[in-house]
Amino acid sequence: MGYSLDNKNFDKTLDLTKIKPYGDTINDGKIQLSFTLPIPNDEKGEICAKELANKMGLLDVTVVHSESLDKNFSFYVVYGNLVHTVDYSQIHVETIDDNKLSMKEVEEYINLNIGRDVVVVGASTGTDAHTVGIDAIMNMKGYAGHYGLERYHGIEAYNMGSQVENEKFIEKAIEMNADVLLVSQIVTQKDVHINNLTNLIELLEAEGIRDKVIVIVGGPRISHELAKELGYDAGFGVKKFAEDVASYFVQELVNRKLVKRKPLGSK
Amino acid sequence: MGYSLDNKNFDKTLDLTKIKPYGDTINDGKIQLSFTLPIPNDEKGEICAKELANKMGLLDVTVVHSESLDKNFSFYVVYGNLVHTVDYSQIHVETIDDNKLSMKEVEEYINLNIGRDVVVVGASTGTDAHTVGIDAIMNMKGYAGHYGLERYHGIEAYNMGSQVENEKFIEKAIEMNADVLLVSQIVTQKDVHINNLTNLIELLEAEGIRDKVIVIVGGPRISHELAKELGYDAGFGVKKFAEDVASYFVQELVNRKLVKRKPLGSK
Amino acid sequence: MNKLGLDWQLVEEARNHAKEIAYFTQAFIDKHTTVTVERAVCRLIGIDGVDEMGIPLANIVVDHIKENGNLGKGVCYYLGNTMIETGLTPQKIAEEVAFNKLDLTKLPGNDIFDIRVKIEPVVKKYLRIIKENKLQRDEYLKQYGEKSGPELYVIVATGNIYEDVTQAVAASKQGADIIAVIRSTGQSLLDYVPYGATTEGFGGTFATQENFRIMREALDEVGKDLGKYIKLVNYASGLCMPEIAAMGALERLDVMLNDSLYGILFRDINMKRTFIDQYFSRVINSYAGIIINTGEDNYLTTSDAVEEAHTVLASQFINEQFAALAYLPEKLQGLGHAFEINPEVENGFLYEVAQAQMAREIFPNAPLKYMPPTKFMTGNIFKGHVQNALFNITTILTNQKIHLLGMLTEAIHTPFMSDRALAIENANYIFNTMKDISNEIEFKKDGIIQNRAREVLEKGNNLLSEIAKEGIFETIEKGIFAGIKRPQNGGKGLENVFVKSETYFNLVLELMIEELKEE
Amino acid sequence: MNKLGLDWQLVEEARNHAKEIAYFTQAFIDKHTTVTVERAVCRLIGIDGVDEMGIPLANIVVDHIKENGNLGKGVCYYLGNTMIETGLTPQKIAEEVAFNKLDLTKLPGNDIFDIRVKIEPVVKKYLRIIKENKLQRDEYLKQYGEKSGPELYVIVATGNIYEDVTQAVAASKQGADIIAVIRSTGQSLLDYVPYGATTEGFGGTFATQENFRIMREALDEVGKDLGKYIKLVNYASGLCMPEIAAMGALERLDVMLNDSLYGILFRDINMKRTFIDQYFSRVINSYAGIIINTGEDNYLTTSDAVEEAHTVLASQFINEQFAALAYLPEKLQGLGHAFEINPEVENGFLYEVAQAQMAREIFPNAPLKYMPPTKFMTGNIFKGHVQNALFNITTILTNQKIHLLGMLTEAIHTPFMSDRALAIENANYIFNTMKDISNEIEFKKDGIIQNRAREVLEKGNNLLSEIAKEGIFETIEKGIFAGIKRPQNGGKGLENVFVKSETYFNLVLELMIEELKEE
Ligand code: B12
Ligand code: B12
Ligand SMILES: Cc1ncc(COP(=O)(O)O)c(C=O)c1O
Ligand SMILES: Cc1ncc(COP(=O)(O)O)c(C=O)c1O
Repeated sequence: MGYSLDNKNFDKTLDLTKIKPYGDTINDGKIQLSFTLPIPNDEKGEICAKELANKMGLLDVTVVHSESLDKNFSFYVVYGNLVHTVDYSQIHVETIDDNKLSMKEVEEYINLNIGRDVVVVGASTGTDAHTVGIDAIMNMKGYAGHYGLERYHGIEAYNMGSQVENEKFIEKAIEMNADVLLVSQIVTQKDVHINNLTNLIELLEAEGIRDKVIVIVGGPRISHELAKELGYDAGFGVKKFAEDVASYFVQELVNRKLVKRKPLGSK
Repeated sequence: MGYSLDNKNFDKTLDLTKIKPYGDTINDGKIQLSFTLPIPNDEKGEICAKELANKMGLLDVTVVHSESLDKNFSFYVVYGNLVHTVDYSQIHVETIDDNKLSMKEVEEYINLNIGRDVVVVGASTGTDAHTVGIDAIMNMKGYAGHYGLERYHGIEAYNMGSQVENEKFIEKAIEMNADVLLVSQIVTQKDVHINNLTNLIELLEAEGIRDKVIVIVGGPRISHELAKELGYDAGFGVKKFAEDVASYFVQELVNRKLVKRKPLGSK
Repeated sequence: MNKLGLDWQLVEEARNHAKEIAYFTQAFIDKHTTVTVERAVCRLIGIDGVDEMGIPLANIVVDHIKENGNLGKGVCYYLGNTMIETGLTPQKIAEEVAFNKLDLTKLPGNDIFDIRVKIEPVVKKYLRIIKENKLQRDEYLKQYGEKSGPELYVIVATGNIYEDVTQAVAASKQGADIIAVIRSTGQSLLDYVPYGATTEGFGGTFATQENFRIMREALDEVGKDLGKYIKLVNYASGLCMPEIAAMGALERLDVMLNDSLYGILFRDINMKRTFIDQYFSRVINSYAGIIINTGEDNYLTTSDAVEEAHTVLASQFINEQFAALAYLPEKLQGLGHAFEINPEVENGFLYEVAQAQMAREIFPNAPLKYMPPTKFMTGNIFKGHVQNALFNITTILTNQKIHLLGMLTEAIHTPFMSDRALAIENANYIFNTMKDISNEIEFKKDGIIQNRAREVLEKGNNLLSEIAKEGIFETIEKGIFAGIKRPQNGGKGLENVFVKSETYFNLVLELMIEELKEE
Repeated sequence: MNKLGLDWQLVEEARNHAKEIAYFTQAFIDKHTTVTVERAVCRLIGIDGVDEMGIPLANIVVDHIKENGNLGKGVCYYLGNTMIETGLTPQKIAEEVAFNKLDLTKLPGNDIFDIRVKIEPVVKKYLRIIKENKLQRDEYLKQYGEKSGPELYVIVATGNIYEDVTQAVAASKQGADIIAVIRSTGQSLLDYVPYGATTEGFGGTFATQENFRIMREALDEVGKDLGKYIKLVNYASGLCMPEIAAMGALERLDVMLNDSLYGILFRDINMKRTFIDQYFSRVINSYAGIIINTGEDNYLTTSDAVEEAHTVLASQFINEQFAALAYLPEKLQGLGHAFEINPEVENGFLYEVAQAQMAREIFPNAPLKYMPPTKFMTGNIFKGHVQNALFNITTILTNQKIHLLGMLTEAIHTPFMSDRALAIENANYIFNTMKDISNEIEFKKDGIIQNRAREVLEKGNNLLSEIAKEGIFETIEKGIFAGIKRPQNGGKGLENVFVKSETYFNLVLELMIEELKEE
């Protein structure tokens, strides 16, 4: 703790097996933190903040700002140099962006490789009442200059709106013989989304149709990683639009040989 | 890594031996980070960011923002829950604010307990050209509504200005038979201040006068802790004004029985 | 105030269209009552508490009448009559009903005049409590003084009323003027009001009378330390508008989110049901001196804020007239609007200023509720803090009143304690460094700002004229607001609307209106 | 432009006082030369490199003449004469001197006419290089187009030129228009210019010709990818003003911090010395088409920005006249000012706007350099980002040109790569969302803004009238700028000032002025 007078020369060459944060020099490890502590704003508080930062693996910690939020709450802004590193070469991501197509290309792909309309059913499920996200993906109008699925030739898109119960959602999927299910989850407080998303997969499995459809979840706090963990085929977060998800599911339908499967209703 | 479905109920009572960051619930451990990595801004980058956060002891990490700074540099804003705790009850701070006096009280204290003028020599030393800080402490006018030492009855303050070499500084101190030395250090890049501050103490020791004067350092990146480590009597950071440092040194002069010591020049 | 060179005749015209729309709707309202209207009456004559299943006694009494009698007569009739017959207090009566020991609908009927005489003292007792709350508020405001500039409004949303108190107290000390306790997701669709202190909610805390009391007490206390009256906000919105208004009146809330258009569009509540509910709830708010906040801001979180700005204006005009019909004076009409233009729109800030200034000039006496950027907030908290700064600037430049602070973490989580502190600091910095800016700055004649305001006013007026022609029910069916279509007979709660009988009796409403008319 | 209702006669008056001050000083300047003036001449006739001790050959030659001859005759005289006598090139001559093989002062003296004939082709060769740089810049600007709004200026300050390149390239891609390489602490007090590529500096990177070249090359390259000319800035400031100007001219820099008042006040450089240096450096800048940036902003980092705003204005007027005397056209006069009012001052933002607009109106053709908040930036990076946002707003509202981006971490460290990116994002957001605001907004007649501008103008004019009376040397002695007192014969570098002999010969200056007069 405190100030070390040791030589602080560090190796300034980039080593991808030991990636560190960067301020203005490779491997300087610079990082910014902010947090509140449930203690008064005084020197003791600052030392506490520093010690926490040390425990996180920061050296040469400076508490650049501290502020009282209430008698027993204080806020800190902290800078320091991180000792931890990550081995970049060992990180493998299953990306879903590998083969991204434009709207035109998706339409052509369907025409060439699927030869029929792809049926997509979407909803903001559970208690979630946020529709702007799923609308952005599905509605004709689209979002931020990206047309929604309803406008795609070769895609039949049905948007059920918000607060759709999982049971109703599956009913509709069966009724429409959906190829793709799109679930939007925006509210993540107290992990409501985790419970709701898990429940959907369980219900799909119970119906015996989990493997017959492509099930995709999206939302600002959703990552592909999380989606996979929860049993979904893919997950889409912020700055993803209709063409991203469409590129994925049209190709996946072909890869998974789901183009000619039996209707969902049939046992 | 990733999302854990384990029960995340945590004990919501405040335990001062295990202080954690606070978002909106005691012990939720919420913390915000931002940093740059020397890698491209893509999903792999995000996972890297997450992994680093995990190494720092964060759970349920979310990368809420990522941005490309250049082809091979990317910036991340991250939130997560910290596992580390600090034992607040074990933190002991030597505070310098224990007995803070107002300007009036300092004057009275000198009058009553010292009975002569206290001589203070100050400077922004080394290559440091920042004078606003030392001026704030010393000049008549003061800063932010706090009068400077020059205005105090019973204090004879001499401000040498900026870029004062340590040797010159000591010369002046001896010449004026200073009781207190005030050093300002604003530039901290590449630890110039550390070297410069250490050098001053060495020179004072070489002169054999280290124990005869109170040596104080100040500046926005200076903490009392750091000052002590470097061999100073006290350190003052931001939001400290003339009365803070004066309260300290007048009392310290008495406590250290320096009121009647021999002149600095005398061997 | 006339910085925009607005066409005042057009404003007049628009207002007249809105008046027509509101009058037409009021005629429908006056013929109906609902379960929550009657439950609100129950609450305002002292029926409190829940049965062992947690069902509120107000619900038990109203459901009992609904099933066995004719709710169209009004609970006042049944309760007054039962009081005469049994000599019991309303609370006692409700308890007997809960234990299935009493059937209100099977008792001999007394003369309505006798009923009125019997029940009047009880009603008056509760009206007096409300009145005293109002006086107490006035007293505080006189003692501490009222804030002249914008009032800083922050939310707490932990789900736990005690954590909420911690947050609210801290926020007050940081400089907040108004604290809103966000309601748990889903409460608006409950056709009853939960009971007691609660500690488990999603994205918010249940609105219960006890929670109101706990928070009011905490705010009064911290207010005393600060020498300042901290206002408290909750939601008289959803399926229980008048009941929550009643609870708020009894516990001295100061502001109530209250807008049936919001319920229709964003919660799919049946329009007939909620217009009726809204009317009584606004009368109660007015009687209690509670400012209402309307929900036009929400349109812009769903639709585009440049294209749909005129729907906000049209809705504000309608809400103004609905409020007037419920005797709610202008100074209690916190009409809503929002700063929601995409930050990437060229000159977007000028449009925001135009729209905000327009609202200010057209509703000069309303304590406008101005909502911060939310939809275009992202995980980039640094940029977000600047977006909020521009919002703060718009408020001080155009004299908005109820200023909801934007949070830098809006796109991430419900506010942390520090998020709120940073937001307050942001606003206070700007309000001070730009204190007199609204008085300093003029807009170029026929410039972008003036033209934008004119355009919105024109489109708003056209829309109102269309609604006046077609009728509000039909317009909503067509999806004119926020692009959301709602069928007249769809949505939640229609089954609980009842036609008033000719002898419908609601002494609470009557007495309130009597007094309000005098003012 | 007249949004402030300024008294133009007063502006005229102030300008005349400044003219008087500058003329008076110029008379002194014209009689003197300095070591760095002569070294700049050396550099502009091709003397480059260092000896084995790292001492620049230009220094060796000038020191040699200083010690053994009369520097008041000018190095042109000695070098031309030696060229005739030895037939060597200036570079070769310098090398001989370095090896102690040649004494320029001991050679027989030739006729000045012959010397001129001998040296003219060499001087012209270097002037042509500069000219070509200027044409190349114009060419780029024509090809890529010039930016119309404010130009985003960021600094890099790693101390290592190669790291600086990494930072600068990234910043360019993020949207920066201008890159300044901050100089190492202390360089301004060196009476020589370091040599070669450098990788160790404190708080900045040494200004060397090789570093200039490396950065220029990198920026040209990234500029090609971006289809945009990235401007490069360094400091022709301190004890080597004309030399660094010469280096910048040779390496196509675009902007040079250049202000002897800054050196006097903030680096304690002797005033006589630096006024002389400044003159030649400005002639060189003008010849090279390089914009100068003056340092008035610094006054406000030391003194109070409300109380001392008029000293900034007075100094701008003086700098304008000094520039004019050095043939520097208005379009190259990047006069400095700053956004440095304490964020806690009530209506502080209105004062900032007043001061910025005033500068804009009084110097309508100058590419004003507007500095961000620095002194009142704190470790609260969130608030700091908002302070910077208000600064950005002031720029777009008052049409500033060279816009130095404020960093949210100003109070903490020299900028990280991400700090710069956030700053650029902040500015671009505001410049776009408020694009046409300066054309939209008018200021109330006799309001706070107009009154503030008038007050500053009046005080500025009074100060100038006083200086004109007392003389600039005396005024600085009294501590009128930034409260800093500097004695006429104190400070650094006076010992290296020399009175020109009657035959003083400086062909570089002569030829430059000749051409500049024609323009
Ligand atoms: C607009 C809004 C509302 C509107 C919703 C109107 C409507 N018709 O949707 C209203 C006002 C009704 C509302 C209400 C509430 N909201 Co809200 N709301 C927002 C807000 C401001 C914007 C959301 C939005 O529309 N973003 C724009 C869209 C386009 O982005 P997106 O949803 O991320 O979608 C993109 C991607 O994620 C992706 N995507 C999304 N879904 C899907 C699905 C698939 C299959 C795919 C492929 C992709 C995909 O594609 C889209 C385009 O790129 C956010 C804050 C914010 N800035 O994010 C809060 C926010 C989401 N709301 C929040 C909350 C808590 C609520 C409330 C509970 C109370 C409250 N605090 O306001 C209520 C209850 C709602 C309920 N029961 O669910 C919280 C959620 C916190 C959390 N993480 O859990 C947020 C973050 C605000 C906050 N900080 O408190 N809200
Ligand atoms: C003003 C200023 C300048 C002015 C200085 C004018 C002058 N006469 O002082 C000028 C423009 C000349 C300047 C130049 C440089 N500066 Co400068 N400057 C600042 C700035 C904006 C404000 C400093 C200030 O005056 N603060 C106000 C005073 C009152 O606060 P303070 O110094 O912290 O003092 C208070 C306390 O710390 C304490 N205190 C201070 N000293 C002492 C001493 C004692 C004994 C006690 C008891 C208390 C005490 O009391 C004071 C009152 O509370 C800061 C950024 C910032 N906002 O902090 C950068 C900053 C300090 N400068 C910096 C740098 C790098 C430089 C330069 C090298 C180049 C550059 N980037 O501009 C040059 C070189 C200067 C040199 N050789 O030292 C960096 C330092 C980075 C670092 N941590 O090392 C900063 C942080 C800016 C940045 N982000 O790059 N600078
Ligand atoms: C008028 C109005 N009522 C209610 C709410 C909150 O709704 P709920 O509690 O139904 O989520 C809002 C939210 O913005 C509103 O504007
Ligand atoms: C005109 C001028 N010159 C030079 C500098 C930088 O000075 P130095 O390199 O001497 O630190 C500044 C800094 O702001 C300046 O304004």
